[in-house]
Amino acid sequence: MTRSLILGGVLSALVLLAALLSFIWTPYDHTAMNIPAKLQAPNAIHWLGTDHFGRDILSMIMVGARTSIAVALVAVGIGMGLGVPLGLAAAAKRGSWLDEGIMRANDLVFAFPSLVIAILITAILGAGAINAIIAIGIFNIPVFARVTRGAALSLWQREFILAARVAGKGAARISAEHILPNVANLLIVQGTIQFSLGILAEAGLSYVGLGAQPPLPSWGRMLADAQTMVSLAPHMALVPGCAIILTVLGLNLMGDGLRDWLDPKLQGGRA
Amino acid sequence: MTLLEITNLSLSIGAFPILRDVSLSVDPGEILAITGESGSGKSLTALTILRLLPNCTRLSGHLSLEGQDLLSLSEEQMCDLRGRKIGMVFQEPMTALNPVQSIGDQVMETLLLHSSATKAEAEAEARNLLDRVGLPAERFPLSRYPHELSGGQRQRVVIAMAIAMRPTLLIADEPTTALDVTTQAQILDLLRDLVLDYGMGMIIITHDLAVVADMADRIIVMRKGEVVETGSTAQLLANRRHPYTQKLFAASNHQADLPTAKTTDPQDTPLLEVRNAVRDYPLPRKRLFAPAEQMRAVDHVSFALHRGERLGLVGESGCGKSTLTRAILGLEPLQGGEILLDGTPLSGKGLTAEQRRKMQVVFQDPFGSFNPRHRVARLITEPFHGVPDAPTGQERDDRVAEALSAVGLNPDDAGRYIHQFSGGQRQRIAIARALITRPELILFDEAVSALDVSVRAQILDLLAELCSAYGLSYLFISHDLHVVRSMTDRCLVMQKGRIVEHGKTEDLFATPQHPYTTSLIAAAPVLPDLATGAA
Amino acid sequence: RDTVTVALQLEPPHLDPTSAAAGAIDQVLYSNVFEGLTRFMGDGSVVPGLAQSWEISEDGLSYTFTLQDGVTFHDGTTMDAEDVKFSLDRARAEDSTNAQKALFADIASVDVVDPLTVKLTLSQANGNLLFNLAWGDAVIVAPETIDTIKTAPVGTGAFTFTNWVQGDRIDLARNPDYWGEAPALNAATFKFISDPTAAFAAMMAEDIDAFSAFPAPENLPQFEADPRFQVLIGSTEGETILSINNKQAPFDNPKVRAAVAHAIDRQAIIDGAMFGYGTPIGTHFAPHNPAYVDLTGTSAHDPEKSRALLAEAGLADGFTTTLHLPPPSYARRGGEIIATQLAEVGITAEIINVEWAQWLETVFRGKNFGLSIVSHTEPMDIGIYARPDYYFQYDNAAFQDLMAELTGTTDPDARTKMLQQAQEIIANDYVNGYLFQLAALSVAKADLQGLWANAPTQATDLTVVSWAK
Amino acid sequence: MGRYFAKRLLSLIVSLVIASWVIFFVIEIAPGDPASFMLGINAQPDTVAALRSELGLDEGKFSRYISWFTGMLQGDFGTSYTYRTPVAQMVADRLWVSLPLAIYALTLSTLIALPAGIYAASRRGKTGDIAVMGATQLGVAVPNFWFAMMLVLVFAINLRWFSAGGFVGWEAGPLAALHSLTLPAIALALPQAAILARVMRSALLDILGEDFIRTARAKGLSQRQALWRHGLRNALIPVLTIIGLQFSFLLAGAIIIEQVFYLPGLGRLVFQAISARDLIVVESVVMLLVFAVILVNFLVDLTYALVDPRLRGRG
Ligand SMILES: Nc1ncnc2c1ncn2[C@@H]1O[C@H](COP(=O)(O)OP(=O)(O)OP(=O)(O)O)[C@@H](O)[C@H]1O
Ligand SMILES: Nc1ncnc2c1ncn2[C@@H]1O[C@H](COP(=O)(O)OP(=O)(O)OP(=O)(O)O)[C@@H](O)[C@H]1O
Ligand SMILES: [Mg+2]
Ligand SMILES: [Mg+2]
Repeated sequence: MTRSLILGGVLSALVLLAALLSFIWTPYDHTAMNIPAKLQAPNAIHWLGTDHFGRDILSMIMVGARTSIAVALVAVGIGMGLGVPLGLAAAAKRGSWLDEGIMRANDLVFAFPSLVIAILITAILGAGAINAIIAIGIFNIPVFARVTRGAALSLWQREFILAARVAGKGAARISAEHILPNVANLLIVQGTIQFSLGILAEAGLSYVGLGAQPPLPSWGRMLADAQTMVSLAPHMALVPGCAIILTVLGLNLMGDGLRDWLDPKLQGGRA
Repeated sequence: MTLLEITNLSLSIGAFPILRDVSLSVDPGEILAITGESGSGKSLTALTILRLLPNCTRLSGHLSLEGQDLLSLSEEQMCDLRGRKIGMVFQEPMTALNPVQSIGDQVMETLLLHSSATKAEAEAEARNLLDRVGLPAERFPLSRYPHELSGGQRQRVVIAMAIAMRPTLLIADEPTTALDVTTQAQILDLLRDLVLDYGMGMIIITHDLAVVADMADRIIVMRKGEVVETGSTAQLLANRRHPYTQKLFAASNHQADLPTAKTTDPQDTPLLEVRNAVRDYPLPRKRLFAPAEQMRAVDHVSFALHRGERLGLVGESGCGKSTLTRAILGLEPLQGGEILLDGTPLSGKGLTAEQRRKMQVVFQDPFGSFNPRHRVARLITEPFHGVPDAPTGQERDDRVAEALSAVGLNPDDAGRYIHQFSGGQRQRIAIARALITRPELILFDEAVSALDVSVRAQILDLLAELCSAYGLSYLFISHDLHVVRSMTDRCLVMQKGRIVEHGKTEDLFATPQHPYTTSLIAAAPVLPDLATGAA
Repeated sequence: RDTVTVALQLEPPHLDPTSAAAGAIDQVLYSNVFEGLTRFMGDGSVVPGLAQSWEISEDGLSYTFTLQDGVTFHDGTTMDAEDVKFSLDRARAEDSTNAQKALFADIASVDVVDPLTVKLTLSQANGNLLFNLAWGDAVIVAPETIDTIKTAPVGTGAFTFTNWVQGDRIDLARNPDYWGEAPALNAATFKFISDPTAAFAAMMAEDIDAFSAFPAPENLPQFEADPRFQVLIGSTEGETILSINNKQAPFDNPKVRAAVAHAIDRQAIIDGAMFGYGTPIGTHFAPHNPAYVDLTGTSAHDPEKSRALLAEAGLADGFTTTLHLPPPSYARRGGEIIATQLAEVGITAEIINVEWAQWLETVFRGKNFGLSIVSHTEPMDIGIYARPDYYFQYDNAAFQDLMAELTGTTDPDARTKMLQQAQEIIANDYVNGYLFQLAALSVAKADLQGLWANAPTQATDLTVVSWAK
Repeated sequence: MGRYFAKRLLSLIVSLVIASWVIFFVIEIAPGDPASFMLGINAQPDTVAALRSELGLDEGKFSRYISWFTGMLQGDFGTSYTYRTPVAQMVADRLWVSLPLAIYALTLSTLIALPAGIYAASRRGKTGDIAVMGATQLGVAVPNFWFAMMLVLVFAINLRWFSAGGFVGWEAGPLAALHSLTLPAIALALPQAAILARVMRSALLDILGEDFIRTARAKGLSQRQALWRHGLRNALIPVLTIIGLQFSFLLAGAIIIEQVFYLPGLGRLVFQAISARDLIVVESVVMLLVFAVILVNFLVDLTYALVDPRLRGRG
């Protein structure tokens, strides 16, 4: 276990815990407005202060963690769910039109400016968490397809694949039985990274008003709400900002740590 | 005066002792060979001399070059020494050169670094050096890049770099292991000539005793970080005092006790018959709409293998041996000809389950041929896939146990993972996997090439045992003539995709007909007959 | 100093106030570059503009305008009756793309009497005509330059258009040949800053001298506390309402609409969404208008009553509807508050944030909504309640008759009476939830004088703006 | 080389054609109508219809696609619905902000990242490495818009070293122009620099483990010399790839930053155009951005060949 894995794991676990806890308990109802008590700095009653509607920021952060995690998780799920099979197929049929087609389509998706497309998607489908998921998920597909294909291609060169082919196993079966388990580590690592990018992307989309819609709290929207009030109530920007930073930091550290931990090549290479 | 003097050198990396009390010396003009099995500390001894060790090493003992204490030198002084006084040639020519720099620049770099030569002078000298190592100007201008050279040619560039400053000591760590026999012979000749020409001292590290015997003035045998025996070549070859040395030489010269082949009736349907097989690979198009050109990897190959027969296939790297194997296994389509297994032709869509049951394969790489995520039981039962009457449950377990026992492993090993086994054990598992369907024919594609001599000897013995126990027929593919000679009844010689010669193994080795076969046999280093000197 | 940089939130799409919804265009050009026959003053009164004076016939069907003498367009050509006729005919033509074509609906013909006299004949008397002609959509344009008006506007105003860096700013310069009183400023720049945070930062960093219609009311106390700045608080013509789809069940039941109205706590919305800026309204009428009646009591905050009304309407368990919110923060923030307030009486309002284009498509044109929040910024627009096809689909024959009668009435007292009656009808019918009158909030350097505090129309009149010594 | 080039060119063209399809038809299904948007809520239906026909919106989708696409081939991107100016000119104007900003940010990020990455790699596992890597982890985690907010708060509002946003224009002189782009460039560059530094470091470390580095050391090069002479150029390929990606991202992805600093850049143009349903502008700009990305990738691929002789020989 590396230091970064532990630190990252602890940070991520804290965020996850806060999100889970919010299902059964938050200090206050995160939607309850109390306009006379608005913009309070952190104090004994509201540990992280209140927002411009007098809502309890701690409660909103906790429920917001749920939103961030859910959006990013499902988006990564979409990316993996579609990208990994595509990558496996491309690698299995290396050099074929299928491979070529998948890779070119990947390049094409990469070529589209992601934020512009996200904005377009929400212009077409309307703003909302689901559409944010779609927008983020779409751009996760080529990432996973590419990573999977790259790793799978080198695995296909290995002799144990040859052995499986000698046993008469087809490409699909080999991909499922031999390739997938051996790229799993890589996918887990990439998954954590995409997960953290998803959280950033959700925050960005919500910040421009295209992510989760009220009353569902979202860190990005909290930042958007806070933006005109930075000099008035800095905690409104600092608290969600730090929540995002710590979560992303935690996930990235965990991803790095996992990579070192899971990759035998680097094992022992640490001073 | 001795050139290099090492006394009581000990080295540990982290908590692990690697070298223990190693002492050796090299005189000018002398070739010292260090030999021993994999992991015995040969390379680290060489790296210690250059002081290019990994981090966290602890070093003790005495190390001096031309009377100068190397261990007391600062890193800067060592940098000055490396390349100027000590040249080094590493094993892997494919990766030892910077891929983005021309060979000329890389050779010149040593010169520019250690002398006050101008660029033009360095260029001229680099040219000389390349000429000297056998890379003439007309075919190998300085502007060539490493990827444009073959492995042997790259190794020559590395050698040119190492001798650029006429170092007093040249260290060559397995300089030819990655090369073909014929290329190996050329490189070894080159090194020997250089030592003679320049009066350098040389340390050559190799696990190939035949090379050792051929090259060295003196030999050091290492085991587990210790020097077990040292002496002049003639003396050491004759005496072999230490039991380990004896074992090593015995293993190198190992003759498996192959049961005599059943005489086969040539009128029988051959177990495997290859008729005019052709395999083309499309080359990348030269121009966008130019027709794709073909690379013919297997060129009208025909042969037959009868029941009970052990057929060898030798040839240089890249001549098409593996391609042919894959075609026989139905993994690659043929562009011409056909392959019959027990009289029935293989269809284009791969083998039927019955054909697969009859024919199994063992690959070269003991580390790459198993899925690291599966347990041994699952790994070795993989050939049962799609076999209609594959055993299940208890019967399957029994078959696993039987196969493991047959290759000398414990049936309990079925529950372990592959990383828990050594290379030799892995190759046993690979053989167990091939045996589990009780096949009639096994293909061995370089099945022992990656193994240490002593392990190799064990595996060869195992094969011989299996031959007598099961009456195996196999196709044994290797570039190692010595092994093919001891393991087969009949032999094919392949060059550039064609079978250039075939015949009874003994006849073929004794009286080669084709010039290619002759050159192959000539290039292969052989251990001198040791029988006389055996104590 | 004789230059000023004024920031605005919205950049005009192009510079022809007579062929687009003109808000952003008027903000830059109204009275500065373009002028009409009449014009609004900062207090909302309508005074002579290019028309020096006018005469109205007894029956109210013909208006004869005498134009100012010696007026030239910025390209040097003179402005005369022909130009007026051209401008008005263009605006009311069959294929006109004037966004407020309805303003000219009652004009039957425009005739040139002599170069400085023009006569408008109406098809029916219209007491609003002078007011209508003061709109930015009715300014006088030069026929010679009409083809390039969208990028290089040529008007008669005190400033000439000099440069437009799209996405960034528009520059104006003093018109040396202005017919009226010369402005104090030599040049002016309008900068477009849509992001409220950026607006605050730009003002604080003194990158700009003034911000007209400052988008973030929460920052105003900071400007007020800062001696470098002054905050101008006035009124606009923007009635901010919770519009209700009167044709959609259950809102077709007046009791349900009343329940919605009583569920709303206006003060909380004004405090929460507008940080206290805004005047509560109880009907669709600007409080600063003399004819305004305070009807806030009709829809006072009373959740008990609201729940009772819902029960009476057979919706004791509440119901679910949609709340479409366009981008402005009054709508987005107000919507969040209203959704919680409605939730208290059992109405679940699902918030759907939309862009303006979507809002126009789904809410305004498609009438596919339950509730929405929008500020109706057109002056004197109570007439929209007489249009049954208008998006909130209020269809009341009595109200429609009243409006028709109002249009034909010119007597001020009679008009006031009718307007008050109209206000009461819609308030009592709970057509929409009436929230507050949008405040005009501007921030400027402390020594900048003459900016309009109120916004009777969307304009930034620079003709009287100057720096204090 | 020629074949490599031709093949890449062909796939580039195919990509562009497909992209134009996707863009056009995706954008066309967005609900909303530029004409009604322009005319606002008091407009009468006949006015909207008149404007629609004036804008050419009443033609069929397909014929509009054809005229848009053929127009583009001739360098004519059409005329904006709302602005009524040629799209090409609008884009050109915006590029004068976006392009310098992207280049500025990229330069900053490269100047920060490469030395940081090299430093960290050369001090692998030591305090310097850990510090740099910690900083980059933080840099990756900070949302750039949040960072931008903080920059404005500190440097524009409190310290007043920079203006809070806006672009003075190149006519104000290159120094003044760059000065006004500095905060946005920093906001964009730092997160990118963090990523780039990490890539630089790991690429270098990968290379430093290669056999040829050991060969170089055996020649007598010091660790540092080996890193500079043999490590850097080999590590450049992954670094170039990331730089290429970042450049494309900076060109289009600066929307939020352009918003925070109210810069008249390309991103904001698209943003405004989408909300005004100025479809032709959206289509053309997105197309242009896609083209830019594909072109940048193409150029990056060509530079690979400059860096790596192994790629030159192909075909
Ligand atoms: N960087 C390292 N860190 C830790 N242990 C190492 C390192 N390099 C080598 N060793 C260990 O030191 C021992 C000797 O290694 P060395 O490379 O000298 O063997 P060798 O005799 O050259 O073997 P081979 O013939 O396989 O090259 C081995 O057990 C090896 O595992
Ligand atoms: N998939 C492929 N595509 C194109 N060419 C190939 C492919 N596989 C092998 N070749 C070429 O076919 C020739 C024969 O290769 P093959 O692997 O059969 O050689 P080999 O005799 O087994 O060599 P080695 O002893 O190194 O294993 C070589 O020149 C090789 O480069
Ligand atoms: Mg070694
Ligand atoms: Mg082979």
